[in-house]
Amino acid sequence: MDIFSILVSKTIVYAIPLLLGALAGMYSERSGIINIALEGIMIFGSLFSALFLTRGIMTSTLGQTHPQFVIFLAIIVAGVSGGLFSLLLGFAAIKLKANQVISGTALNIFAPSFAILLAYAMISQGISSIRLPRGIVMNAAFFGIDASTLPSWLNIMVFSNLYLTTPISILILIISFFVLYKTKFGLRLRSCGEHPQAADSVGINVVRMRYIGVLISGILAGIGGFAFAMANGSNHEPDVLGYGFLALAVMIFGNWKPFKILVGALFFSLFKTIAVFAATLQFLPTFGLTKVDNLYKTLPYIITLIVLAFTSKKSRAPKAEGIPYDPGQR
Amino acid sequence: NGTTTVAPTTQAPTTQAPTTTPATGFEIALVTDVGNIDDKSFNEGSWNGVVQYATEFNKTYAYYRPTEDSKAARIEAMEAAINNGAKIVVCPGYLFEEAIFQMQTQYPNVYFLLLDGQPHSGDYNIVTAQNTHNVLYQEEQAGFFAGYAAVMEGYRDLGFVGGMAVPAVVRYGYGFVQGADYAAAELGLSAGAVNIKYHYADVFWPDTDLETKMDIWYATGTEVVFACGGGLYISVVAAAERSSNGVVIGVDVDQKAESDLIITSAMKALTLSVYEALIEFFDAGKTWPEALAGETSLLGAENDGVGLPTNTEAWRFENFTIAQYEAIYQDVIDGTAVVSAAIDVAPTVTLVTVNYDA
Amino acid sequence: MDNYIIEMNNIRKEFPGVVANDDVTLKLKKGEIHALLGENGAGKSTLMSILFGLYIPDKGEIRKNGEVVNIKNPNDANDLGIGMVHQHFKLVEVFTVLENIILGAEPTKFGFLTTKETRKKVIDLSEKFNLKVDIDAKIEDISVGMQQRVEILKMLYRENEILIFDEPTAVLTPQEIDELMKIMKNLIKEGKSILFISHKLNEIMSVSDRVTVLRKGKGIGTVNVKDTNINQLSEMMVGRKIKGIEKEKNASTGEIILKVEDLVVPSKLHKNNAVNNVSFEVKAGEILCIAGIEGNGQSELVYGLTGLEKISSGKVTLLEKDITHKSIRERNLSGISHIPEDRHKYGLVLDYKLEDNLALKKYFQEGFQNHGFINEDMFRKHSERLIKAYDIRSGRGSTTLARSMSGGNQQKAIIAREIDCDSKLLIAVQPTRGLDVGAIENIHRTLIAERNKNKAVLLVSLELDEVLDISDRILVMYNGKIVAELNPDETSYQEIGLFMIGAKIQDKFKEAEVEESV
Amino acid sequence: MFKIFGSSSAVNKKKQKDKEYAFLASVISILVGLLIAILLLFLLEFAKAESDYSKPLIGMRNYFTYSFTSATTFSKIFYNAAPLMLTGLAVGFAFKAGLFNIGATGQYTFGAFFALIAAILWQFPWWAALLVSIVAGAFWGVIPGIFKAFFNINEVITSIMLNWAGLYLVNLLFYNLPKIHTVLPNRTDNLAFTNPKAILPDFGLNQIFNTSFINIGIIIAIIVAVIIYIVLEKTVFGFEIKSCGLNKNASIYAGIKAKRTIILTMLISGGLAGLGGGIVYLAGTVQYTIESSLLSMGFSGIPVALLAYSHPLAIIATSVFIGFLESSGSGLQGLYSYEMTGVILSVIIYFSAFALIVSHFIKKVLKRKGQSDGDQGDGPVIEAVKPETDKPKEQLETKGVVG
Ligand SMILES: Nc1ncnc2c1ncn2[C@@H]1O[C@H](COP(=O)(O)OP(=O)(O)OP(=O)(O)O)[C@@H](O)[C@H]1O
Ligand SMILES: Nc1ncnc2c1ncn2[C@@H]1O[C@H](COP(=O)(O)OP(=O)(O)OP(=O)(O)O)[C@@H](O)[C@H]1O
Ligand SMILES: [Mg+2]
Ligand SMILES: [Mg+2]
Repeated sequence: MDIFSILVSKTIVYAIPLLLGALAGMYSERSGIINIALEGIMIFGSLFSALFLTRGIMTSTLGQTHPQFVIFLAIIVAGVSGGLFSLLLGFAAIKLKANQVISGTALNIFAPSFAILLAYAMISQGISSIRLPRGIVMNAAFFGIDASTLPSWLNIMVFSNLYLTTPISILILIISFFVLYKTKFGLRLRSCGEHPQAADSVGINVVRMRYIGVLISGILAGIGGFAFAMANGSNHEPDVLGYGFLALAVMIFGNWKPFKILVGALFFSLFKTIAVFAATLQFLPTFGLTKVDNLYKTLPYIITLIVLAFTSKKSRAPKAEGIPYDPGQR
Repeated sequence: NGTTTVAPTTQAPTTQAPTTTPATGFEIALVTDVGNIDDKSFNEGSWNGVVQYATEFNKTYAYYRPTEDSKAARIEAMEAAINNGAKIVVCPGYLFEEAIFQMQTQYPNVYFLLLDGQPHSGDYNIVTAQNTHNVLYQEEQAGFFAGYAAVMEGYRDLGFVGGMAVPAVVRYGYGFVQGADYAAAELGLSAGAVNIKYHYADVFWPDTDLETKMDIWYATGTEVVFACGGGLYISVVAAAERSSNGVVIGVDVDQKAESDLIITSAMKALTLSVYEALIEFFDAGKTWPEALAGETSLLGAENDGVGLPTNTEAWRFENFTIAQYEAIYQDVIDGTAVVSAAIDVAPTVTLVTVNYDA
Repeated sequence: MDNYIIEMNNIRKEFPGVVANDDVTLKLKKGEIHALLGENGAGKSTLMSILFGLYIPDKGEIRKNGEVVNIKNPNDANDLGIGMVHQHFKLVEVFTVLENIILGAEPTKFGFLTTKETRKKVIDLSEKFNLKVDIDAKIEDISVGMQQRVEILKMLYRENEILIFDEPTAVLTPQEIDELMKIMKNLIKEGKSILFISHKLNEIMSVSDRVTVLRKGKGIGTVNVKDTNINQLSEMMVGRKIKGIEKEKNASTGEIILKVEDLVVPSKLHKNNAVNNVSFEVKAGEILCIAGIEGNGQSELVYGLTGLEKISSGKVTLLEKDITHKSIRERNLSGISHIPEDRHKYGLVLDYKLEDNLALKKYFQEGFQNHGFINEDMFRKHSERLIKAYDIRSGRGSTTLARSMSGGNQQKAIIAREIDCDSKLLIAVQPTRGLDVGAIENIHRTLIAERNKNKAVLLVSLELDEVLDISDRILVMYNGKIVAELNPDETSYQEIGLFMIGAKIQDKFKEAEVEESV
Repeated sequence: MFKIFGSSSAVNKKKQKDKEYAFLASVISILVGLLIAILLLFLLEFAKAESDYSKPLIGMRNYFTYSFTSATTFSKIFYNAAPLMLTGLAVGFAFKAGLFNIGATGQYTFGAFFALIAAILWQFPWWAALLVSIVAGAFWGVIPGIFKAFFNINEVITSIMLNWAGLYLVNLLFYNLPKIHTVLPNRTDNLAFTNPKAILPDFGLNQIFNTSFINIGIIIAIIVAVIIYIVLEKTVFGFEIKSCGLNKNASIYAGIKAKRTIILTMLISGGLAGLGGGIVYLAGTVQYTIESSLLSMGFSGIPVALLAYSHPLAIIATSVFIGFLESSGSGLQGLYSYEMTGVILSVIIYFSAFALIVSHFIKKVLKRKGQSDGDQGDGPVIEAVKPETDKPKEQLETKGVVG
């Protein structure tokens, strides 16, 4: 029972960064800008929020008295830093009309080295791992519930991995749905990703919309990075272990649609968790292999591939995605 | 008695990128093993020793990171250090054995401190030149004490997580198993009463998969896990904190500060040994004194090289007493309790059942 | 002194390498339909784009009701009540009609879309001007005609008073064209003023009050329609007299080159078939023309014949050889040349040099390559020859990038390449699309010459003039089926039009249907 | 410089001009990159508690002199360059066909590990082991090609997935082939002892210069680069690859088997990356150790290709240049941490990402100087970085499905 609870809570906690990352990708691609820089942006977000938490704030009285409030501030820091960083992509891709995939790749190469370097500068030469403060989990006590009164499976499932980022990203998901399909902004954003000339001809400022798209993308990815940092445990190396790229896959998997993206994120996260479980509990065959967990670790990736293969027919990317907007072009 | 020794509590390496220009150079150099300086393991431990000495006696110091994990790159890094004015080069880890074998003859008036290894050309015929001093640690003893303590404390479901199956880690692990078995015998437990889950994580740093694995271990009855490999203890501690009643055993240095759940730490005098070696080196006028030149010192129970922390705030056992600990410590010294240092085969145990692929 | 609602004075606009508009002046009276006439590339779209704020003029001023206005973007234009139906529709395919109409002028409450009133307003408008649209359909699912009506509704919805139509009739059937003309007259009655771009003189004569003619970016002059005639206009437009092509009939009933039996090609857009049990033959020495409204399966038919798309059933025989399941290359080699409908998508590798593009169908043959290595001299010789033979004009001859060539010359290059293959069957899909009168003439001559060389020519065209001018036999396609076989000398615009919109089906094709349904 | 690499046809002034622009653009990007990097060093000083502004300058001096201080540091340039060149070619070659092979790292890992299997388990000589590495890399590279060709799934996603899958598979193999790590549990045995003839020949040069970084890897890499150049520019296959990259539809229309071309391209691309892995691990220096994160070498190929605009011969130059920057990284040590190299590199790359714009800019400037060559703006003939205005979407699009 507890095992199952762990499975669930782990699946959720690792789905969150994927969800945020994929939603981030969705915003920029819906505006017509391919954002392959998610990885780098997430790294940035995780870096600055983690630094923010460690550099005094958390040890301050405020941190002691209202840890979750400080976490909230950290989320904002993550968003802002991610957003600012993403503007580099925006500048290259929108203003300079550079190849979007390549500019994004550049940011991906830039982020990790810079992160380590900054960590060195901020903490100390040679120290890149940032120690996240404890007590950032929203445990039962936080909700004024006495954990002992709960059945342990429930306690584990709900509270063992509940961070502030989880409810917030659920909120972001729902808001995103409405923004995208129910608001003027969403309509305009999508039109820029589908047919910028059309948008322009009805007086929509494509360049501005695309900047906004990229900016939102950066903000969400930044928060996603922070979500990863928290899921990743109390000690954070400024790195998101390829989750940015996985988020990209999840986005495509989710067909650039908010709730499908949620499904994709959970799906992937579930298999990733199962892989670890399989190796540990050996409820799956070992085929007489040593370290068979390495085999199971490939599962999430292989399965995602297979699913993509089957869903590819239906998948439909924003039409103008990846093409710099040039008003002259008919 | 040889108990309340070893090493300051771990703290983030107190390093500053030295601001002296290389004109004067950096006198003390450390070349990192695989992984970075903050690996919470060999690099960090020995670096702390360097920093501790250099700041105390204000010497210039710096560390160098090889560009790749190869003998050639290590040599390149050492040469870079030497060109930057290094008088002594500290090399943490057996991976330096072949590199130093070459360098010690190539640079006869540069001095080398090799931790956890002895120079050879790859054929394992040890040749230690006069400008080299080696330090080996009897991790198996430290692990032995940890395993013994855990069982004596009353734990029956144990876990061991090693960073990688590298000699030092394996010695810790096998020692841990032997200690548990020894205690089981002493308590007259029935065969199979004590279970040990045994696993190498393949990382020396926190890892999400490992953390999940630990969650499961604790959820499936494991009471205490010996987290043996650099920073990976962080994942173990995180899992323990989530679990209802899991605890952790730290490694290398007294990690009590890291978490209240770290009931003890299997320590070896890494930082201290570096610190002391440097004192010897400089006191002898920037050369190895007779006693150390071309020698290998083996740090174990005899010379307080290994042990558990016994200072009151670190001693978090309830049933297992310091007296019991000192007794077993003595037994190990005088050989009543034999701890095998072999790493090629798993230790033969009588009572505990070990799952080596958990 | 009449009152002009819009005056564009001495407009100049330059693009890299081209002067699109050179000191052009255009004055629009309130309540008139003002036609803008000119060959391709004459600068019509550019001039209108300037009025609509898509381009900023390099020189010149724009006045509305006498005072100078400064239009920096479509918003400004919109605020001045200027709206435009673009030559290439500017509609978002995955959006619904309604979404497209409100886009950019969305009614909202607290940023949330509120479509209720809008819906009503749009429906009212479409009834008032009888612009029939399916308001909740996605653009990608509706006909070109309806898409155009959506564009018009976009303007009306924004209550624009000055309406620009850029080549609105190019994509319409005669019936739809008449419909559009009525609508335009209606709009005038409602007090709107219209600017109307077209190549088609008869249309201009029929609706517009005045005409301004552009040639090579220069304003040639403005005339009242009632004081002029088609010949004068065409002369103004082209700068010389154009003589129609006289195609001497050749009564060759040569052997059958292409035989198509019960061809079925699935559609990419919808689930039912794009081409549905089509059978016909093309004989040597004839130009068989497939007429029809865009999107009735002509393109898919050709894709099926050339192998660009898989067919689900049927048989294609070329020179007694069954090529139904042959690869594209095998088909080409066994005697098919293909002038594709989209020269940029299929016809050319825009970033290849002209010589490479000209070798695209030959590069793998002995001489062009030996042992897998490319023979550059051969490429060069070959392209020099074709450039000369077909008078392909370009900046740097063989080494010009196709991208930088003019539409007309790009097309010439393709035609040269295809005809040079000397295949028995030449499939030409809208070979004159978007080209000017001179170029069109030229291409028509080439096609007829091919026919006279006893080749079989399968021509797919939307332009009825073209169809009637040069074909020997006409098949009309509607909704994936052939609905009529006509003789160009015995039919008329109107008749073809009726078949095109499916109002009529010839009996023999009806029977075919019955049989198949039994 | 790029003139030498000038395109096939004899008198193609325009193309050459563009190449000059392209070259200038690269140079400018690099210079700007370096400038910013130095600025960054100062900023870091500024951020520090006790700043010492001489440090960045000394650092930079060391950085640029280091590689010329000894035979070791000098040969290191080419030691680094060889695998960079091959992974760069892998990426660049795919770019030419409009594919973005971000999976080079996975293919590299495969090549590396199977080269070692061949060397240690099968006792192959070096050249045979290299062939094995090519096959292994090609195998892992072709899979994204197949997915792209038959399911139309974007190769970027597929290769990202396969990078990780590949890493874990290699780890699995490692553990289940105990004979390749008999000495130490987590690293393959030293070739010098298990199979010296599998080590790339160095003609005794390492002896003479007392280093370990000299081997024929760089020569092999250069030869391969030239071959790739010939394939792309002089052969029918290359013609087909490029035309598929530039306009897939037109290629299909012309009878080119696009699916086949895509698959072959990825096959070759993967093979190149695999060879890169082989060359590194058969150098007799590094041993393969259990990895828990992707090897960076595969990714390093991307900037190499970008800076070279995917031109095979230019890749020789850029890989040597980046090899130099990397080996120089050690020159910063003591003063700066090794990661500084990464920062300098990535800044350069960020600028090279829109080098095209720079080249347009240069073009304008030169034009104003009256060297007009009238043409409606089409950039240098560079697939990798041409802005994608009205260009076939096959070019580097990152999306699940081509419409
Ligand atoms: N975006 C552009 N960039 C460069 N040149 C352009 C652009 N748009 C138009 N031109 C040039 O301006 C000239 C006028 O183009 P325009 O589209 O206005 O002609 P047109 O009269 O509308 O032709 P058509 O009848 O085909 O629509 C063309 O010759 C073309 O070369
Ligand atoms: N974006 C552009 N840049 C440069 N020249 C252009 C551009 N678009 C069109 N042209 C040139 O404009 C001239 C005709 O313009 P136009 O676009 O009308 O050609 P077209 O093929 O008839 O297009 P359309 O389908 O709009 O009629 C050709 O010389 C074409 O090369
Ligand atoms: Mg036009
Ligand atoms: Mg046109």
